[in-house]
Amino acid sequence: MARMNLLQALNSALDTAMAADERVICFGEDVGQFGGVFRATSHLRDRYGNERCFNTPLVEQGIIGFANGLAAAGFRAVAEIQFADYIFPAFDQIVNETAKFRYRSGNEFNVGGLTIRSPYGGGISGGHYHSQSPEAYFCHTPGLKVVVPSTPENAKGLLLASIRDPDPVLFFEPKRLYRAAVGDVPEEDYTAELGRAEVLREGGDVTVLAWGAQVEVVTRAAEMAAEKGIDCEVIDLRTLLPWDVETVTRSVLKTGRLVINHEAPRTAGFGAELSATVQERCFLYLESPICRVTGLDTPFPLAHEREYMPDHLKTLAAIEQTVNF
Amino acid sequence: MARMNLLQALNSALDTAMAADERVICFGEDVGQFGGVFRATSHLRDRYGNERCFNTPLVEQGIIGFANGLAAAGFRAVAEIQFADYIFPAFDQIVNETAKFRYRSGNEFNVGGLTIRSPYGGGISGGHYHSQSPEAYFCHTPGLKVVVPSTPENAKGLLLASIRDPDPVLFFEPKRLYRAAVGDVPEEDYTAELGRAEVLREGGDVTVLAWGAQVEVVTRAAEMAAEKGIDCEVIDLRTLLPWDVETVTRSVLKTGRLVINHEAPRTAGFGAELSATVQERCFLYLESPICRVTGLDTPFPLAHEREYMPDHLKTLAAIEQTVNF
Amino acid sequence: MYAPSSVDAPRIHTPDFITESALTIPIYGMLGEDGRPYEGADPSGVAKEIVLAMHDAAVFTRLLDERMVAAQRQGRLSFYLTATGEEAATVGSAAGLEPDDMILPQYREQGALRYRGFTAAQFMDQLFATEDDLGKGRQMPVHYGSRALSYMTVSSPLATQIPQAAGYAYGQKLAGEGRCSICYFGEGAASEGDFHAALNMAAVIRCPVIFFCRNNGYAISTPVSEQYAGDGVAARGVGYGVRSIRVDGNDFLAVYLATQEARRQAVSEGVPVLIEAMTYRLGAHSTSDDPSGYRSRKEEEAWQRFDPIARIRAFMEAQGWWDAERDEALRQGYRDEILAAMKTAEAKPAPSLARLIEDVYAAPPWNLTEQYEALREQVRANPDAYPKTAGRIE
Amino acid sequence: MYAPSSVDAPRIHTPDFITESALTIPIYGMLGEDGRPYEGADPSGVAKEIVLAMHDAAVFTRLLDERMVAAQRQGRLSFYLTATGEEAATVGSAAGLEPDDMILPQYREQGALRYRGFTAAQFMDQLFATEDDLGKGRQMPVHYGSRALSYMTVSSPLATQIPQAAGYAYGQKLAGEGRCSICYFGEGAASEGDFHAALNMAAVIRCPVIFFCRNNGYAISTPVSEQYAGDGVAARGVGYGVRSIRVDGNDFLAVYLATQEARRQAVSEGVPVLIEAMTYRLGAHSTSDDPSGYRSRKEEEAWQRFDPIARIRAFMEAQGWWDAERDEALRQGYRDEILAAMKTAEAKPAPSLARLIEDVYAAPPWNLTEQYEALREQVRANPDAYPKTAGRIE
Ligand SMILES: Cc1ncc(C[n+]2csc(CCOP(=O)(O)OP(=O)(O)O)c2C)c(N)n1
Ligand SMILES: Cc1ncc(C[n+]2csc(CCOP(=O)(O)OP(=O)(O)O)c2C)c(N)n1
Ligand SMILES: [Mg+2]
Ligand SMILES: [Mg+2]
Repeated sequence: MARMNLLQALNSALDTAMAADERVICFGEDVGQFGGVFRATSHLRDRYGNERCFNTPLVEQGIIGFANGLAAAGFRAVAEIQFADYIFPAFDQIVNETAKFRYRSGNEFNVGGLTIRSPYGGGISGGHYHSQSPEAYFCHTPGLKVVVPSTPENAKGLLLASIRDPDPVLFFEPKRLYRAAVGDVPEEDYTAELGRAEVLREGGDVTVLAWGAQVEVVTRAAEMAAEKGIDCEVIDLRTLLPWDVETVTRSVLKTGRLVINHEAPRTAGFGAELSATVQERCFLYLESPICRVTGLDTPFPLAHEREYMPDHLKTLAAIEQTVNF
Repeated sequence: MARMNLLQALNSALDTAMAADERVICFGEDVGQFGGVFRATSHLRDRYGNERCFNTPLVEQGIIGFANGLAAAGFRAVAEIQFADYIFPAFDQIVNETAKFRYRSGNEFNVGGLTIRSPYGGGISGGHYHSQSPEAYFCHTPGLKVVVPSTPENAKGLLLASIRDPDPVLFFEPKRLYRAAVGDVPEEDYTAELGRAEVLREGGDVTVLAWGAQVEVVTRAAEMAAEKGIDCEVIDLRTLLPWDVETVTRSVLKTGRLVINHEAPRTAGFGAELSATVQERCFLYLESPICRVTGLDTPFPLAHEREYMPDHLKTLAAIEQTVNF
Repeated sequence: MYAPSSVDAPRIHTPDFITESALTIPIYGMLGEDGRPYEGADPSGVAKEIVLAMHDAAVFTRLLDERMVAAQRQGRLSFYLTATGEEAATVGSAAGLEPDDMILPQYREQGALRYRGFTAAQFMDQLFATEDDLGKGRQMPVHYGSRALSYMTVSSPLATQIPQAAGYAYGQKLAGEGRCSICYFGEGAASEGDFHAALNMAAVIRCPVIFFCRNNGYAISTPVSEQYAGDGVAARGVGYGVRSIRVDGNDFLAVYLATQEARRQAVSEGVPVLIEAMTYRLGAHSTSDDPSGYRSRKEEEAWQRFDPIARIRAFMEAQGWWDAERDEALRQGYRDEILAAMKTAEAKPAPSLARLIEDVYAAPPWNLTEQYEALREQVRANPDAYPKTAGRIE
Repeated sequence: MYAPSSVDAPRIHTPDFITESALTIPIYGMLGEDGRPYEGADPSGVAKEIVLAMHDAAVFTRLLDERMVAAQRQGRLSFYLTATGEEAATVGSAAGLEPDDMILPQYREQGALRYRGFTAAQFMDQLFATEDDLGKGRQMPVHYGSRALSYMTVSSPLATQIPQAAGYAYGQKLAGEGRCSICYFGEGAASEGDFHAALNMAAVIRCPVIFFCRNNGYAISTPVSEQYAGDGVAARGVGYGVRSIRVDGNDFLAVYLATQEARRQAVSEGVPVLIEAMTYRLGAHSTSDDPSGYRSRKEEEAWQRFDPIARIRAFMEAQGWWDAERDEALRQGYRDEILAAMKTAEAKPAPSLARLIEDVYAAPPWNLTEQYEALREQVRANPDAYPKTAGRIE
């Protein structure tokens, strides 16, 4: 065990993966000598050489196109997109290519070796283009897996699992926690299972669901609710596609209430899918409407970032409203 | 009034728009002399000249980038993307640029004059890449409007309204109906209001909601249900963003039941948003779970297209299940 | 150190712009229109067996194209797309490679696939989406693919395969087995952003990939004059620092030799190479297209004269390697084989229902399993509505 | 008719590849390192007032950059990005245009904006996201924009503005008012697919746009040697059939004259033109960056010697247009003005809460109205949590 922040945990995961398997290749804008603008790939070039960790030209569609080809050739391509806001030029390569590669070829070819890492989310005064949470776009795309860690410990385990998973994975890193989240992380090689949610806090009154950086926010809201005598069950979804329907519905069948929190705009965010599916499965058990606490239906703002964010206060209000419905 | 198929109605709308306003400019791959691979832009080049209706090089990101610039310069840019499956290379220009143009500039600049037309949907043996329904991706993007017509008559009115709307509009055309849907269409200039759903059939037992080519499918299912004594209220959503929450919730408050049909894969499709919002607003009135009849969570298949599609039979089964819950 | 102001580039003191005339790109050709080698062109580097094999594959695909267009007109097939007129470009280049070099096609390269040995039955299984299709019936006709033949499955979105080829080739270089990739694309697809990404990345990262542009004059209805304003696609290579050549794309020998040389450089030096093959799409874009709306019969007829098969046949006959009798025998044999294979494929069942949810992931997650269960019940309950699968649900 | 095999391009009969050495691109320069005109360079075409105005704008932004980097270090500002060393490229080119030509910037073109007349107060309102910011406080610092000054609001996603510039310019051409657009981008951004799309489209559709590349050696940490393998960005223009020039980007006169000539050709002939200005990013990429991780002090110092402001000042002094006293007065005046403007801006309130949901659409739809109502209640109920807006809710 070592104390690490979330970035160090990710760096440790990449280091571990590259040491264990020479077919793991890391690349992206500024990831080589510089180690990435957030330094997630620090030292990897020195340790594994420029052939296995390198800068690419500045072209996201090319990075993912290249990564698809490299993965198809049997490598474990780990591509970094510098900010999730800049993943959209690669959208075609991800949605039309990565996601459909195995299916369209009848499994003659696949890009299961691909992992796309990208920092996402707000709370860093980043405005429109350094704050977005684009996970819902990818969750509507069969063939992809979508993973979002929330702590240094699960970040390392989930990233190692993603790199080794037989399917392509989008791995969104909560950059607000890069340095803010610090915890004990095993130094050795370990994986955390994809597709599993984690119940962080058991409770009987209401289920509160989040992922990534918002897990901390809802946990805080749950603590405040506890002071008011409301007993929240807090779930960290961790994998969004495919998501852990069993853990979530089991909880809602127990509590009868669900509050979902995400940073992305409300309309057609991933909260909508969770809400729709849970009400299909728990209909007779629901005691109040499933409630979403989300970003607004605006581009991500700067001056009003605080007002925009689905913070602990809004979450607490939603919890109370849900319980008192 | 004239008998027109849906393509002719669209062509008539473009012709009307170009005749009325010389700032309407149409372009895209093969839209010039050839009139588009589906012929939606037939004769426009001859009538309005190559400056106002022209072929572009084969590059969707460029087409929409160019269109954004042209719209910012005060023109009504009507860009065609040959198939909705090929809109993804332009995703960045649409999601990061078109959608945020007005907001990010504090309304110093806007691309409200932009309309993006694109044929979408399955049922034509088009396999993965000539069948997709990508509307949900755009519905998660504040700043865009998303419109889907279902008949020749509303196609013309909605397209004219979209071209003249002060906001950028994605206009998805149900290509399965291009020649199959025929109806009376006014020859003169008229618009259909954006943001309004249409109640096609009144009924008290269950609300059935669809858009585009699926309207026909659910109508057929409603007729079959009627024979079994189930009285469906059928709604054609027409505009997906912003959608007509009032008409939909009014209906569900009356019927207590909702079946949503769309062709796109289920997970995180736009049906999820509709379901989530309706259960938030109609919770106490719902008598059975809101039910989604959708495409499968696979890429769009070829040999098994029929099996994949949310057809009238699956819709009928869902209606019965919902009513008999 | 980066210091352009101090490099010894020539200085000018008036603002003179350079134009495309700064660069002249010649065309590499071996055979004239009549199939006779140009003066100064030495065809002895192309072995007889290679010439015969190229011709053989070209004739096969020409006949396949004819047969399938007819089948589509008869309503037996939903869609087809010919490569008529472009056989020298696709077959000639495939012949210039090693068999386990990777091919990343656009969609009009049935010639290359045939050269690698794809059988009539394999073509038909894909075209008719039978249960034996390697692609499991999931894609439209002509979306072939075969791992055994190192032929990446066709994907409709244009140009996506170009940066993929760079990545694939980089993997081949890392693997160190002396292989390379070839990536085919049309001059239309070369307008996509992915083309730019690919050439630049391949040059910077040094990937052993041959970018092979089939410049056939049209992208559906769009002529090259509305596709680009420069001197074609080869002129772009220079800007990326990628070695480039323009070749007569209707000349089997020139395409073969250029590709062979490109391969040698790509593999031995670990660099990309660009080949632009000037050719012409003699047929419609696809069976959904009608070229009479955008080009003249006269233009088409003018290009008939450059028919690559006729030219190579004249060359073969002049060498004494070929005659009318052999030609007729070859053609009749293929006609029969193709027709028989088509009939066999037409009689085969579609892939079973379970294929619908396989291969989305390595293993289906809960949502797909549930959707499949529900679908199976649906098909069982309404067998008439789903005739392809109702008979044989597992 | 399209018939490349029959055009009179030269024929070759051996597969010889062309390389970038087929094309030599000179550098257009007027002033030497010391600020003295080269032999054969005639500076008389640049009026005194233009030189003074360029120098003035350059000094202003140089001082603004210094002040704001300091402010960021003091924690008064979240982010900043300097253009130090690149003033000749941005100011010189803006000076070569007409005031109502459209500018589509990347983000490092404060020089061009200042040349157009953006005031210290306007800079500060944007940087501090005050209620008077033209952008309504919605974007990070340095994302300036002004309709009045024909300066399109900066957008962070790289290269998106390049095809937009083509479209904007096409509109200008249709409007027939003799205007053009200029589009700035870095050599890093030129690797994006949008660059390729833009140059090709502008050439084919014939748009009067000046593509202006600031080649400053780096894209954050990535040096040009890892960005491209060809001869820079100008070499690409030829492939698109776009007239191109490479210019010493630290030479005000050369940039000005090249841009003026480019504008003339763009507007009179309705075509795009590409200018590659060779320069150097003397500072960090932004205040979030530390260049010591990827380049040497020595390299930076070597480039100090080409400082464009020093060179133009030497030129001005040699002409008898400038001296130390005037220089100090100018600088002190701007230092004071900038500091005062910063203090004023710091004291201003943020935009009111209602701005948060405005301008997403021309008019807010129901979902935004509802979300705003709920938010207003939320802020009212928890004023301490939302100090920027709680005080003044409408
Ligand atoms: C991204 C994308 N955009 C549009 C299309 C539709 N489309 C299919 S083929 C084609 C023309 C391609 O022309 P070219 O690359 O020259 O190849 P050719 O057909 O001439 O062999 C177009 C526009 C597509 N398949 N993918
Ligand atoms: C699409 C996109 N990808 C990545 C980034 C992150 N980014 C911001 S600036 C930059 C480097 C740009 O370099 P260059 O174009 O040379 O301009 P310079 O900073 O040198 O002026 C990068 C990678 C971005 N803003 N947009
Ligand atoms: Mg072509
Ligand atoms: Mg740069």
